[in-house]
Amino acid sequence: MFKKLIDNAAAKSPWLFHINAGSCNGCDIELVAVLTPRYDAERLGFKLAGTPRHADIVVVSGPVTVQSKDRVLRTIEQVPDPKVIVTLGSCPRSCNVFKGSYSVAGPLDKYVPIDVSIAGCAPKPEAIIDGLALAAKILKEKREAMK
Amino acid sequence: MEFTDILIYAVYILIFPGALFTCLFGLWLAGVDRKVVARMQKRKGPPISQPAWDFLKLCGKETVIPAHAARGVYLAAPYIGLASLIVTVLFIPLGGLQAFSTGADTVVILYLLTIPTLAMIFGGSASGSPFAGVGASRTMVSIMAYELPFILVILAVGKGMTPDGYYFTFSLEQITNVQSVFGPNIFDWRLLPAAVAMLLVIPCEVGQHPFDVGEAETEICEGPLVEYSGKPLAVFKLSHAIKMFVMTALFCALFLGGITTGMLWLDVVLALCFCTAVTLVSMTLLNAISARWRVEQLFKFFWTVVSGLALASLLLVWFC
Amino acid sequence: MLPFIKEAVEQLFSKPSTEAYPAVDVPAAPGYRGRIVFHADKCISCGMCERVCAGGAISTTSEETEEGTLITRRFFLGSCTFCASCADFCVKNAIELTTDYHMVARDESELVVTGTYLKKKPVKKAAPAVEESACTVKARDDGLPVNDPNRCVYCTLCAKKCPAGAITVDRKEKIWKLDEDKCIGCGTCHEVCPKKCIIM
Amino acid sequence: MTYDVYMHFPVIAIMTFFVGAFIVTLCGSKEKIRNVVAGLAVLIPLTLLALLIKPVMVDGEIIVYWMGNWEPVEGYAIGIAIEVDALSLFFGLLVAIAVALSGFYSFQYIRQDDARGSYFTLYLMLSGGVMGIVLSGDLFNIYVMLEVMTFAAVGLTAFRTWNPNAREAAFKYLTVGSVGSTCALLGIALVYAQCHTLNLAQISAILPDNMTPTMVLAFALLFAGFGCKSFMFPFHPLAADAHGAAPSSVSVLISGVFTKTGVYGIIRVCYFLFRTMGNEAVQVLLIVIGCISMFVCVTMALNQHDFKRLLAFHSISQIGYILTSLGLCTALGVAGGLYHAINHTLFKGLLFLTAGSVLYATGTTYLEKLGGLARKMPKTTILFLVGAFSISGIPPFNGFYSKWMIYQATFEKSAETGNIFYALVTVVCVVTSVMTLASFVKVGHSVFFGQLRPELEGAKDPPLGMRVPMWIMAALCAFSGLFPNIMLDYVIVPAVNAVYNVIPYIDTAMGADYAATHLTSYMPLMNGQLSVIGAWSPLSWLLLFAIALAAVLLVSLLGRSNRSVTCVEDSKHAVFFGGEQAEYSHAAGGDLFWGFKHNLRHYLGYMSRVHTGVTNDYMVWALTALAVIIAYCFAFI
Repeated sequence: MFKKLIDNAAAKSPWLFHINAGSCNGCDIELVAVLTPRYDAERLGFKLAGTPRHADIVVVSGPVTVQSKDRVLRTIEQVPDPKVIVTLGSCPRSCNVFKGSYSVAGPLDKYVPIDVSIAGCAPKPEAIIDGLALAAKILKEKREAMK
Repeated sequence: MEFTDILIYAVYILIFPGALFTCLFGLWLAGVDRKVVARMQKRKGPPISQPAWDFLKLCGKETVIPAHAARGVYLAAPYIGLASLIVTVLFIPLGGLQAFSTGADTVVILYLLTIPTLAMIFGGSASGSPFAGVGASRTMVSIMAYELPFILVILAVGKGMTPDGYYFTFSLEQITNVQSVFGPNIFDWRLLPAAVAMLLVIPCEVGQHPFDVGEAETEICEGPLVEYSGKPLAVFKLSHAIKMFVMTALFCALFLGGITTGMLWLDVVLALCFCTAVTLVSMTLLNAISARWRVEQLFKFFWTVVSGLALASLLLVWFC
Repeated sequence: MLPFIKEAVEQLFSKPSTEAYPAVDVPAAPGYRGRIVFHADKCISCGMCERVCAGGAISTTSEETEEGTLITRRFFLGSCTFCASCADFCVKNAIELTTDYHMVARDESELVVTGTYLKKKPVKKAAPAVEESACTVKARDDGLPVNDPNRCVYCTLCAKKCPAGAITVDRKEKIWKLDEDKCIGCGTCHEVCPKKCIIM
Repeated sequence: MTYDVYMHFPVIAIMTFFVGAFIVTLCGSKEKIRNVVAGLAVLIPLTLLALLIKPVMVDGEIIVYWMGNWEPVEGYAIGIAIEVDALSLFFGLLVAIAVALSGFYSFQYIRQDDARGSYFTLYLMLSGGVMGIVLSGDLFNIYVMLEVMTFAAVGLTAFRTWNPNAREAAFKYLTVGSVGSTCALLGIALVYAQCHTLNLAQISAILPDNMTPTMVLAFALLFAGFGCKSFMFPFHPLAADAHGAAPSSVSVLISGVFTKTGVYGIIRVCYFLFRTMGNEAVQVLLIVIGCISMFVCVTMALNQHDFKRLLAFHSISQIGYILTSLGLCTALGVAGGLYHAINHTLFKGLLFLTAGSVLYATGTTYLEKLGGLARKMPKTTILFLVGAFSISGIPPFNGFYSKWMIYQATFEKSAETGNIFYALVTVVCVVTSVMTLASFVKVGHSVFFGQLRPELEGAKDPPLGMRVPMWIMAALCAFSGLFPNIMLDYVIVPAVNAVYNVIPYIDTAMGADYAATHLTSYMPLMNGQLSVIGAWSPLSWLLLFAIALAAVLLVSLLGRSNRSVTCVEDSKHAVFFGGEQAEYSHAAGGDLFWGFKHNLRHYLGYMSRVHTGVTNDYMVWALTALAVIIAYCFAFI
């Protein structure tokens, strides 16, 4: 019974850790907009965590620049299981307009498997909520698969 | 000791008002706090059960122990903090229901309340993270900040004046008894500044928003908790919720005690309602309307304004 | 402090301004550029969209069949900046950006919009005719551009790129006009013309 | 065991130390024999004094031993007396425990030093001197022992002669300490001129009735003299230097034992010889000095960067607690002060020994050069935490109980007198207590937690010989915190009774009815009843805590634990550093408590400017203090 409760809890309280991997700030602003009174992601249990150790969902924005690559990967690794990696906007998914730049090491899926991608440049807050809800669902699946 | 006595004590310690009830009520208070903050900010807010879900979720997470950590202290700290909080609850009279009359002493509670914070400080600094070091340092400064007004409040309440004359006591039981005869302390105008000071001490001791310099998640990655994950973190979050209950219950015992209806269970329910109300007034309102303070602002505020209020109360009680 | 407290307490007893989003769908504002829809039947395979795409989201694959070339255009939303250049440049309005913003995927394929159409094999004879008509216009002496109406598809790109605004193109009437007073003879139109029909 | 047998115990206890010191010197460099002799020399007095607990503490007997059987004739005591009442035995036991544990610790600890032969000679001389002071019944004898003790302590402070700080500290100690000794000698001379006797009991019987100006001066001089020995404010700066520079095992004695002789002297002078304690001016003097000592020294301690200097300032701060509590002149106050005295010896001894272990393992006590030792020295860390929690008054350790008694006593005193001053003393005590906690958080974080310095990889726990004395001290800390009733019944209450009831002491020494004939207007200074206005029962708390902890742990172990542990430092198990590769970055020592220091920067800056470290300045302080105390005594007594 407890296991089931805990599994359910995994979907009900996903905490985010947001990494800016060289983003133009557009997606970052939209992510913050999700926490504003109008969208209020907290009503679904989402919360921004201050450290990767507390996080369930890692939200990456930006095309993963050469400078940020190691840091992003290290931070993602520090998140305890079960974890879900979400790409916010087009950049981490495909490098977008920065494709082919000498200073870009992305896209992110070269290094880690991406669980959810949210498209948009920048995505609308509603789309972000959609994506996070999907991530929470995946989180529950991963939690159930543990042990 | 009879078997039934042991049973009653077991119920006291483990169920009501001990471990189980404390945890549940603490989580409820935390949930109410989050909900009402959200509503005050014109948001819908999370369901009241949200802290409970957070707790359960953290229980199911992996516990990563940093390679640098002093493992024993790192893992033991949260559990020691939680257990000492639960025991502290047993010492605070709750609407006339006092599980263990021995040890119901304001000074003892003042010291017992530092144990959970201390557990967090040492647990955090055992993790070996520099953020935790800064967080531990800041948390210690906030302890230093609130301790001065806190003891002044305790002395002001401890020396109350009744129509018969003075009384001097550190015993919560006696404070409650006096109030049941002469009405709650909060209606005594001389103790009003002390009550306001106490309302400001509560969020600082709990580590609630404007005064959560030690756990600032945006500046120092939640300070002492930065490396914690999984169950130990869950226990810390639970302790934080229980602290709200302990502090508000202490406030009720000091300022809102002695209101009796004749039925014990009704008194207890009433006391719990008071606890919730105090949470809303002292923590939620401040949380909703203010941004986090800098650590030196906090220290200055507590050693000047809040201590001044408490001292004013002490002087009023002494000389009026 | 007091005004803040007043505000907080007032809000406590008023309706929250939160949208009930996942439960109630909220339409995007008009003019929102969301998911791309590709009307494959309208495409004339001018390749404009692929050229102007900033994010490199559009790719084309072709397959030779008996009836002609089977052309598949693939729009990868995960690489799209939703700038609408492609739609803008499409002569045939074959590309459309809708207001649908639900673009969330677990798998890459969910973010791909494709459209396939058959490009019939051109009639063999027509080809030389085009070659011939290449010579119909001669370059002017004063160095200003001249348009070859036989090859021009009236894509308006020259008009858009002209720094002086000297060129006006009417797609419907198929008129290409140069304001000689404005033209500075920079040659941008010549450079950008996809059909290389502007001669200088 | 009859009186005839155990009446010899105190004198044997004192002599064992001196004889031991002599034999140790003869042993030369034969380490084994030397250790055996020194071990016996510290164990025998402990055993003898422990045997005296039953007759003195429980049965309330007072032992008088006349050296050479020179008993008083016709009401005049000519011979030298050794007189042991509960108060003397209380301090004697304190000394014996600290000396024995620290002595055993030294066997291993000073292996790293040269000149090991003279160490134990001086060590046993120091112990003998202290023991002589607390057990003596003769004022001049006390002075002689005071000098023996001081010079042995100076020698031991300069024991590490390669360390220039040690030499400097010893010099400061010598000069400022001699002010104290001189004051005491002058005071004794004046008393002798007035009373024509040096026997404590006889002076106490005939002195209080004739407080002439000469006696006021004698009182002021003796007060300042013993105050100097207890390093109270403003004699405190040399204590910091001396404790910091001496070997840790000696610091235990200087801070835990040596300063207690000053406290003992002040009790004897104020409560016993002159009985001026009933005078409110003397109470205020003692309380104000105590409060200033505790607050100034704790803020100085927060500023320190050296583990041992920090501990040294804390000793004075704790002495401040003891003096404040004694100055209240109530039964609860005296009990709290004495309880704190024994607790201070235990926890400060423990802390100095852990500091010694850190020094032994790493070669430094500088806070900025240490860090992360908890992984290398787990046992020392636990011992340190016990000591730190005890001194900061974290329940249920012993520091809490005595501090709690002091709070009760001060608040109760303010209730009795209706004076708000005493309530503010309570506030100062609590604030000092929380600052003590803060400075030990600083030490814990800087030395034992945080990141391990790369160069400390090789550090490891000290050998068993050093750990056992520390464990015993830790166990005593826990014991006296958890069983305060046993401590109160068997140790504190008899000592408190001895403080406020002087008649038996006089009568035992001088013959029955001596007090009644000479002390015509005798009134006990205070009510002997211990009354408390709150409640605290550490044992029941511990029981509840254990149950709650068990319940919490049980629930947490029910679920499957999925811990991820490794000693390999891969990126998952590295600390979060904002995504950067973890590098050495340990916020420690002076970097902590910025918000606090920033707000008090003017005060703290002033304090560190004033503590110049120049011997001349400290001499000026000492002489000013002496002048102020004399003037105060003439003005108000």
